[in-house]
Amino acid sequence: MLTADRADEPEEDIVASNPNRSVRFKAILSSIRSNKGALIGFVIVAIFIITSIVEALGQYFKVKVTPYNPLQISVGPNLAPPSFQHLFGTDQLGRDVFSRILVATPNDVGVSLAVISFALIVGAVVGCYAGFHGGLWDEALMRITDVFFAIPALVLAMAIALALGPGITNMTVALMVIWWPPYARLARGETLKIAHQNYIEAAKLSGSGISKIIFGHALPNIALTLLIYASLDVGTVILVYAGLNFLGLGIQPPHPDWGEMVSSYKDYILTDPYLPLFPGLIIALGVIGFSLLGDGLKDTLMA
Amino acid sequence: MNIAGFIIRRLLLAIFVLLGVVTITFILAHSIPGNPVYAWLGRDASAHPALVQLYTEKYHLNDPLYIQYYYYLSGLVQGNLGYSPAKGFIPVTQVISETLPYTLQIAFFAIVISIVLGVVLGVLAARFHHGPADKSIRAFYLAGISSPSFFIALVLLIIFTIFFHLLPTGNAASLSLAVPRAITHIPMLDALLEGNFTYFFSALQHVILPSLSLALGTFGVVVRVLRSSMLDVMRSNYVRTARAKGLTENTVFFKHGLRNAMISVVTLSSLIVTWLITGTIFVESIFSYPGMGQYVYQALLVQDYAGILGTTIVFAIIIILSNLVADILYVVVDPQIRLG
Amino acid sequence: MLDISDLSIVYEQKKSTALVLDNVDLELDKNTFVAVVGESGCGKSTLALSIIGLLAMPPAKITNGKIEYKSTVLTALKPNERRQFRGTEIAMIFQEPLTSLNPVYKVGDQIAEAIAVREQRKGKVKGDPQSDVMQKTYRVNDTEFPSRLPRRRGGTLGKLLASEVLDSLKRVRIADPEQVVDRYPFELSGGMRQRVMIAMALSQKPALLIADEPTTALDVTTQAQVLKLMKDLMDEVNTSILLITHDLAVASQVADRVIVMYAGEIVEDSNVYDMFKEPLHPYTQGLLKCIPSGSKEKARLEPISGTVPSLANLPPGCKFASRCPHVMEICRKNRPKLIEVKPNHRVACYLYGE
Amino acid sequence: MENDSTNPLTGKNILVTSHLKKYYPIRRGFNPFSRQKAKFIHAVDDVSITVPRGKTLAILGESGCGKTTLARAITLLAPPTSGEISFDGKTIVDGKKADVNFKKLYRDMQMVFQDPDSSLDPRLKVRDLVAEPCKGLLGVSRSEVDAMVMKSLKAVGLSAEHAERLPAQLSGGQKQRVAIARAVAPQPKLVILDEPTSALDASVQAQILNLLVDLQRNYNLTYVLITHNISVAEYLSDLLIVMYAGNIVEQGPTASIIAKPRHPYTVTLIASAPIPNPWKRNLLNTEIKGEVPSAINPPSGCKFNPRCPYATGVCAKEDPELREISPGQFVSCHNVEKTA
Repeated sequence: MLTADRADEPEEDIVASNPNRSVRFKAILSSIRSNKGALIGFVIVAIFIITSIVEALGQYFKVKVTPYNPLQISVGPNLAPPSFQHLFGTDQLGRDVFSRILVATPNDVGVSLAVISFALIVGAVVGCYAGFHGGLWDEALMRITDVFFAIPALVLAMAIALALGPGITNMTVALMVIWWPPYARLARGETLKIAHQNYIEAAKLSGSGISKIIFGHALPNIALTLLIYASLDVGTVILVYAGLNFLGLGIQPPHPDWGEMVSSYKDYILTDPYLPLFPGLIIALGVIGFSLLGDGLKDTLMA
Repeated sequence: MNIAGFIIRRLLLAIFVLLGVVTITFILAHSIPGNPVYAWLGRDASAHPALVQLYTEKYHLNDPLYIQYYYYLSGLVQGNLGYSPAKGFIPVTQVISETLPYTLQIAFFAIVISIVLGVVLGVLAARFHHGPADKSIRAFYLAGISSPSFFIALVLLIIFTIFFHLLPTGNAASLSLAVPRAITHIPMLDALLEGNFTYFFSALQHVILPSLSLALGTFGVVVRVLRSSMLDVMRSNYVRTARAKGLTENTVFFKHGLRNAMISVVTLSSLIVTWLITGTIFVESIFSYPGMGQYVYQALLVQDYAGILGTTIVFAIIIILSNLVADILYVVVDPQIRLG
Repeated sequence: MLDISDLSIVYEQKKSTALVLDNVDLELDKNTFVAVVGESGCGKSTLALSIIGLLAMPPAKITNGKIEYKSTVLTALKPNERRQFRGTEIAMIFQEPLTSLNPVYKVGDQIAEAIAVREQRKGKVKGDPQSDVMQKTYRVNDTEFPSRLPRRRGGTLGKLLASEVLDSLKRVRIADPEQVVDRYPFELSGGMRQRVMIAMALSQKPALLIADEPTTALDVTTQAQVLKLMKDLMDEVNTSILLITHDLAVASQVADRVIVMYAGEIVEDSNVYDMFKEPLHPYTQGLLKCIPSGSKEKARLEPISGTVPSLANLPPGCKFASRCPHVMEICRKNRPKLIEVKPNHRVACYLYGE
Repeated sequence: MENDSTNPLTGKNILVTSHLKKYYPIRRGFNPFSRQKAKFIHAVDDVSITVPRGKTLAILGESGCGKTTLARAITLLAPPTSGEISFDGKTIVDGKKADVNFKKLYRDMQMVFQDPDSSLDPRLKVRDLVAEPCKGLLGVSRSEVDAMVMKSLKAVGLSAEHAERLPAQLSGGQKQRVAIARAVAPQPKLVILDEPTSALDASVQAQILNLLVDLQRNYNLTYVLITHNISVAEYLSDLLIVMYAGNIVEQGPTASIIAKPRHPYTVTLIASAPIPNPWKRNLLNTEIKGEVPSAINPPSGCKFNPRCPYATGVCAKEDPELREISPGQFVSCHNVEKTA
């Protein structure tokens, strides 16, 4: 039905839409505003990002931005239930759980965004190049990604972590190494789609070389698809990173992390079930935020 | 392209991919500073200098890398994945063969639950899209896919075991029951074959929570993809043709829409398997289920490197096999691939 | 047979409302080949979809008028009652023959499904199909009967279907119909697919077949074959054809009557010979002058100047006024009505009366 | 066609191709047990054309006849498999090798594509689209580029105001004007028009055709027009080539072919083209058999023989040569006297 509708839609209002980039950015913002899910996601993501910036600055300048010192024991009674003094209660050592969750935010959000940005950039360039070049490069890329697809990200990250040793930097590197292949694959597919578009041929006839075509025509035109995929994917990185921390491969105690907190508090589940639940809920909330935002962007921009 | 040719091609590809996986684990094993035997033996290696000496010679670790690669490969082919310090230095292959069947049990039920739940809810969401049913289904699956599987497992544990005492946890079946005689080596299947229903039902009770925790984290992927591809299909020209024929909306939806939309769900199946398999690491350790996932967790705690690399290869084999099944299923549902 | 009176349809978009059909007034008779001609965006596809009842509402909305088929007001029916007219009374084929056939079912099964719909309705509907009773019967017995495709051709129904499917393929002059029934759509060429679409539509014995640009995606020689087939079949199966096309030349070759649309309105309507002997509306005249004939050395083309007005922001007067070489004072103020200026020749233009 | 057609260096002919072939390999599934030979699609099979300066040569044919492949081979977007191409007195392709300075070549040879939606990068403004070939090919200063952009926009009937728009803000006709402006901006000698009006409405098509005629006169352009539309070919071209299944079946002056087509396929093609005349329903009065053959397994001998009303035994065996049957008109048919 849509094709017929479109065929019959008049060529009106052509001038009114999208004159340039800044207006296009405004259009994205307005489409977020009109989509309830995207708006909720946007708000959640904004809260997480602002919190992590504030926390990171606070840690850098050694300013106290948490209600309590997250590492200090016995700021309250041990295993206190949630209250106004301790929003999420205290743990077995009497540390404030809320402060610990806050201080872990820049770690989790930062690692996820760094991994996604790396994967996006490397994947886009590699995939686009392979898509255009074809032949051996393309074949090599496809086979490498085949191999990476066969190993679960978490398991490979575990193995790399054991080889390099645990820690935030090593975990980030491990995740970056395994995260780019799907992006390369996606970029390659999208490139193949637009490679048949005549504007690529027209660019060749205009004397543009392959790098000019990749950076001038191909990447800008596949960027939106990749960005939307990436925004939906941030949640997955958060989940996998939380899993690695749960397994004790990420940040090392006494520094807190969401996944690590769930892991170390899970033994108190019989007596104080809220202890592992709060960090778990925070992880879920972050992932939901990015999912809603990504879904909303997909709905409004791809339609 | 005929089906046989297609499957042969896929098999060759699978072997190639497996070789790639093995190469990666080889590189990882050798990227440990110092003698890779430390990786093979774990951190207890230093306590056993004689063993280190033995393995260094046996695997030619002082020789060039390509010779080591050859011995690594031949060791793998013979089923030698090293010895597991986490399990008192018994061979990793033995640990895997004891624990894998339990993981397969969980994975099987998890796949069934997540596909059934995913397809039913996906169809409902697409049929009543933008309605209240669609919105509540969306909230439900978003909560599911956004929660780490260890979190879902903890929540289920609290609800079903601690508050309501509904389902047992710990172990694969009641410990008072004898494990059935190994026929297929998968205990629940063996119990059925033997007619040992007491064991089967006990095992079923123990398997529900772990597999439900896994399924709740993955069914959302099915819902999401099925819903959106269903909506796409319902806008397609052939659905318009079906409507023009005068078919009822239900016939159009199920016969012309769903069949085509299911193709995209098939492509998802390997992704789902990957997620489920990864999830067993958390879920089994939380429910103390004696599967391979729990072994991975134990191996991590003591840095049992041989165990980690061995299970990595097994995980990869499972995923490669599930990809193969997905490819074959794809051929079955899409005549264009079958005949084109 | 079909009577459309004062039909107006708007597309409601977020920011604007476009009037895609503007007071369309049209009667179709039995056994005629009518072509609706117009350029993209003139509303011809919307008209076709609204007749068969497949227009997506929203965004489309009927603001005025009605469509009446054999004394039933289609536009007043509920969706489920409306469906009973699709296929067996009014059938439709579409522009893209590949995407219009379901890729996962064999073409024979897809035709069988159409025949099954017809058989089911024949069995259940008694009495005068125009009476109210029929509508009630329809409503009561609303379960669709083959819930799945009759894939195995056994049983009475199966045998009936199998022979009818073959007949319908033979009717559209497909070579090797026995083989084609077991083919999937992607195994057939574009021309074959469009023949299958026609076979499927005609197997339901509709009184009206709407063909929405059925040959636009086809090659010239295949287009000729398909158009010829449609023309031949019209008499064979006793149906009317409403051909939607952007090509005046195609219309002149096959149609008995031609309707020219512009910006959501019918501007001219007459039998094909009068239309091409003496086109009355300046738009029709302009369109004919646009068709290149002969070489550039002989004559320069005379394109219609300007562009179609935005349907969301229409001028008060005649929609063609800004492009019309004969524009007058009144054209910019009032909108001309479609009136019969000669026997069976209607035109909406102030050059002719009023 | 002309006496000097064998000698491209006399300067009368801007483009000469001889025995041009373009084969595409068919990608089949990799099957190590298959003994099938590699197959090729003979998209363009032994095509020799000559384009005189300042004239328009139309290549007419149905989809899959190889006309677009021919255009892509000439522009070296898809370099030919074998054969020679001479352009503007220089050999650009000799046998298999294409050894050419692309910037120099494209300065003189440009192309207008069928669908302006796909040939204009949706993210660039009209100004940047038209400037791209000037910058890429000519190496002139920024202000000169601006001047050239404005000049060619003016030449196609667009104003400075259009320069700041994106393609999505233009109507179909305006988009095609931009595509033409872009092609003529570097002031080429030859422009290849690939179905320049087939995506446009009739009234817009007339505007574009007039524009093309004006540009040719003002800039002394040579056109190679690829089209399936006989009336467009008749209107624009001086010389006509009719292609069928990768071969030239008829070539000569447009007027004489349209007036008296001699190849049975040309006869069919012209008879099936609808003309706006209800008293002359040629389309309903011609008998047309069959459809365009598959490019993978074309019929032997003359490729039109299974559909040809005049086919004799020899037609299925021997591929007919192009023969001159009247001054300048060449036909490849064994039984050409039957259509006289």
